[in-house]
Amino acid sequence: MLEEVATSTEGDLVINVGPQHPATHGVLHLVITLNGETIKKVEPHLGYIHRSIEKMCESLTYRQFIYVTSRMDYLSAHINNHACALCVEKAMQIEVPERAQVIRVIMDELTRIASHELWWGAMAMDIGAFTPFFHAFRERETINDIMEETCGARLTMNYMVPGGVMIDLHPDFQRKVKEFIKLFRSKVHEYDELVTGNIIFRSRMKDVGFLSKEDAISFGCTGPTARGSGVSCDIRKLYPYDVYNKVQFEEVLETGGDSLARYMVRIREMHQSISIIEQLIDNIPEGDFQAKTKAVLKLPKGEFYTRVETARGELGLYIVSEGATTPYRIKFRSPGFSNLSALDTMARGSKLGDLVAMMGTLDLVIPDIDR
Amino acid sequence: MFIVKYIKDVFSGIKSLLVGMRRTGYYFTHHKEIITEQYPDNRDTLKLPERFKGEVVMPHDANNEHRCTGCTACELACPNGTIKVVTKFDITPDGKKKKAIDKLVYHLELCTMCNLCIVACPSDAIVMAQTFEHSVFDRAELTKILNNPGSRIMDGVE
Amino acid sequence: MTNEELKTRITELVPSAAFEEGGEWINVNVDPGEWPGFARQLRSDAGLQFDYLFCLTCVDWKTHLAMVYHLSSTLFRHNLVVKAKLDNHTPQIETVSHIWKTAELHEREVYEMFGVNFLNHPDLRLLILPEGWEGKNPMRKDFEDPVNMIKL
Amino acid sequence: MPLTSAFSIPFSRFDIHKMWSLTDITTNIHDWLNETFSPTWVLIIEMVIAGIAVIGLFAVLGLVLVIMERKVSAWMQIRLGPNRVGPKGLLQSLADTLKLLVKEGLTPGGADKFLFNLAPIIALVVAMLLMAPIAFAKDFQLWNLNIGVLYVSAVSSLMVISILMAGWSSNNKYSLMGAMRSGAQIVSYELSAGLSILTIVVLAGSLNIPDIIYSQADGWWIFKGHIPALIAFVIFIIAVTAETNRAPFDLAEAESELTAGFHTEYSGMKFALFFLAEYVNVFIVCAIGATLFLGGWMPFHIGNWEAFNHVMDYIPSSIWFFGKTFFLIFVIMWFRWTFPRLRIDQLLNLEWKYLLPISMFNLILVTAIAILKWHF
Repeated sequence: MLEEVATSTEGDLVINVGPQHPATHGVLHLVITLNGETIKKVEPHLGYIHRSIEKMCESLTYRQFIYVTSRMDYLSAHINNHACALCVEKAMQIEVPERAQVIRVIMDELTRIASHELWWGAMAMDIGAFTPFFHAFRERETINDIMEETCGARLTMNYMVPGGVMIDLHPDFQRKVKEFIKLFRSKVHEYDELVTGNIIFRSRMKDVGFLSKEDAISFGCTGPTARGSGVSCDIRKLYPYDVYNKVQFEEVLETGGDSLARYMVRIREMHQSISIIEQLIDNIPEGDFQAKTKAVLKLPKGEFYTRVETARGELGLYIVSEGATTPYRIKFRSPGFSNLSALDTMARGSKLGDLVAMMGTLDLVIPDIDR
Repeated sequence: MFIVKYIKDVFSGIKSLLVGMRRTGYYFTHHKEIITEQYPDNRDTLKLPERFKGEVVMPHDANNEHRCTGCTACELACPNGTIKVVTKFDITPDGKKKKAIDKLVYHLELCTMCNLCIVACPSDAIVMAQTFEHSVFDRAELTKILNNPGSRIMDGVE
Repeated sequence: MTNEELKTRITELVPSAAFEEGGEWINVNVDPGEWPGFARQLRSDAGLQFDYLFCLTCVDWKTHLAMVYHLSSTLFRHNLVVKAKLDNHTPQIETVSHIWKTAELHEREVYEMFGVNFLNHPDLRLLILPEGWEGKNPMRKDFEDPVNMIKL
Repeated sequence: MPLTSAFSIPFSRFDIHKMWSLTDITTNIHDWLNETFSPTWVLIIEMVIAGIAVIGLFAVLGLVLVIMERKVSAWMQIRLGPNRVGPKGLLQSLADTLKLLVKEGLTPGGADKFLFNLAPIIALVVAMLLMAPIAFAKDFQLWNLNIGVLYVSAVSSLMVISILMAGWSSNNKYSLMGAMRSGAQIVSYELSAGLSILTIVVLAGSLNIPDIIYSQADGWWIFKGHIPALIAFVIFIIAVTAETNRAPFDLAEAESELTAGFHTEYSGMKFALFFLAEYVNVFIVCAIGATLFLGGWMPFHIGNWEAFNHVMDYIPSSIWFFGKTFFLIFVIMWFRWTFPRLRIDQLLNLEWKYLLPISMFNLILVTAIAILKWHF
């Protein structure tokens, strides 16, 4: 039956989801071939928000190019900046003070929670439940306030610099983060009540958008998308950077491979992030927040590759340096771009309503895909 | 047993729905949980953190003096070409020529509030202000000259 | 496998492979003609099993183009960088999208940004650039766009 | 009722006749018109009065329900909701209506213009027709039809025609898919809605709405009819939520999938008519639910609590009716702002695998109860 649907072209209905569509959360354009309600093919058309960040970076110095990466995956802005700082430090062999490392990891994990909160609300909205969106934003706003107090901005912080962080923590930072952890713990059961346990939600998610382990690897899926299929790919565990090798946390793995598994991975990851923050927040060592660096950074000639774990998966940063103050070529291996390529395989044969659920659990951020 | 499972499914499903309804019902009746901020009304009480990056400004003291030496460090640090330093030569009382700023042109419309210029400034002449309501009717109004007319450099700042 | 073991194994597979020193991972330079067979062996060889292509890109060196493939194995956790020099004027190389499915979208991106022609690619069309794009490939070093590119 | 008898049993248990009634007013008006005008004119004048009353009720209901929905949703979402126009934002929906009135009503180029413009009017007319047999208060009804319940379920199924018409004529694939979904959905869910209505018809032994209400003078059917009546009530609420295309069954307009479904291409007043018709439909199905299961305008009585029952009798019947109806509307809104949306195949599974078998079995049970006179 399914093969019949997949091969016949009669009665095909081609609809455009996007570039302006409530489900795409941005300017993603999907051309969908349908047979009735059944999806035969999903074809992404990109480029509506392409700013050619890679080309832009070629004319910016190693201090300047970091701020641009906040605009890629704007929900993991800290982690993108972290990747850039790490790559420059690795190339120039800058020793980062431990205080800066701990601050960076705390900020990364706060960002990850904020990103997952937004994903949770937005995905519930895709499925048709509007209320969780506002409940998620209540906790997310608290994180944004903390960020604003220390970094001076809510979304595109530009806080990480080569050698450490730009400015020391705000005196209230530790207290506020502890308050947030308390708030999060007191509200997190609502997520289960409103969405996770709901029978309508579970039946919308179960066995929808199946992605096998082999496909997940072959499509280069990373982050919660791949971990939902049982692929161990957490860069924080495999190639620890900064103080990730000093904290105890668990790499969340689910074996279902369906939308529900990907959903559960993210929900459980929030708890892991909270636990990482709890371990670090009382143990921020005293010392410098920034290593002494030269005013003008010049990377040695060569090629440098850094991998970090953003909220969406593995972000790779490939710098080709010719020994100048600006990079010769920069490539951002963004997690969203690879995750998106799996959408067609996942969606074939399911209903149009499922597509929204799959896109929700892929957690697509369009500027991250387009760059 | 098929029938038992069927009935169990129905009841557990209804229970999960009622749990959700209890949660929304709780918020429906507990209005103190409301988190809405009535933004334009709370302007007077709205307090932004002192580190908030809203706009680059150049503070002047009571004698209309600033700390900018015109070294163009900020201009070089800026990734977007937001800042343009126009220098002139002042004649100091003892007859020497001294470099000073004529105008420090700041293009707010190009600024991404990345804070790199503030970090780069060796004499702390520019800081970030906590303003955020930047909308104007004419784009030209966003191009600002940061130093006040007739201002001069503070004594002792090199 | 350690880097040394990888080197010996790869030399066995492709005798003409040239290794580049420096960097944390082994860099192998291969001839574009040898690449399809080499790629298949990298994927299927029992001791290598490079099943995860985590980055595929191209670098414009003005005199030539260089395809860069970053490979990893989720089983053995070893990494490898494969490079292939391409001609500047008519760059073409065999696709690897049937070996690593992620390459399909990445190759389309490289195709429009650098103009590399991927032979036997199932669906080589513009992905990011608007339909009917004429002119040069934007990520090439000689690309000029006086309207949209602001020189600082 | 003679005065003496009322005094002889001062706290009669089910003395509904003492309740304040609108009959006197309507009879007085009718008599006065008959004295003044010829019978033909009387009929015409009465029709005009009824028409104005319905349109007025329509407009007021639309405004009230929209503001109610917005406030309910806001409070559930820890927001304030509309609070700018009028006292506490109560006039917000009036401002919205004004905005929609002055907006341009676009007709897309490729649309079937006649059907496109006809569809919202049909939606409105259907909603208006449904008003006729509803008893808004004691003895206050536009048209006392002896098959009132049947009339309502028959006319309400015409709603799907306007949706199909809108979806087809818009020349938009989203609209078409929304309309097709809606067609499948409404046709299916009418079955279980009809079956659960039938359970009450079986218990009450009449299709006439006042008869059904009077049969609940000694207790509402939801209490008298044991558990089967309760099951029928739950199924009725689920089915009418689906029939009126409300979340979690709003597949016809599922905005994250189909942008706005069948009314994607509608704007201005044409859109407002669909919007209004949706809310009036919600009101009507809730009114029917209140009438059948919760006793319509019948006050709430508890066994032998004479004093309590007496106090209840003094609350006007229209307040009872609207109170119950708005409670049901609130429940339906509560559903909407809590639950995610179902998928189309799950929607149909729910109907054909769960609701329909349960309601059929339930109907048999109720029939047995009615025949054996097991109900109270």
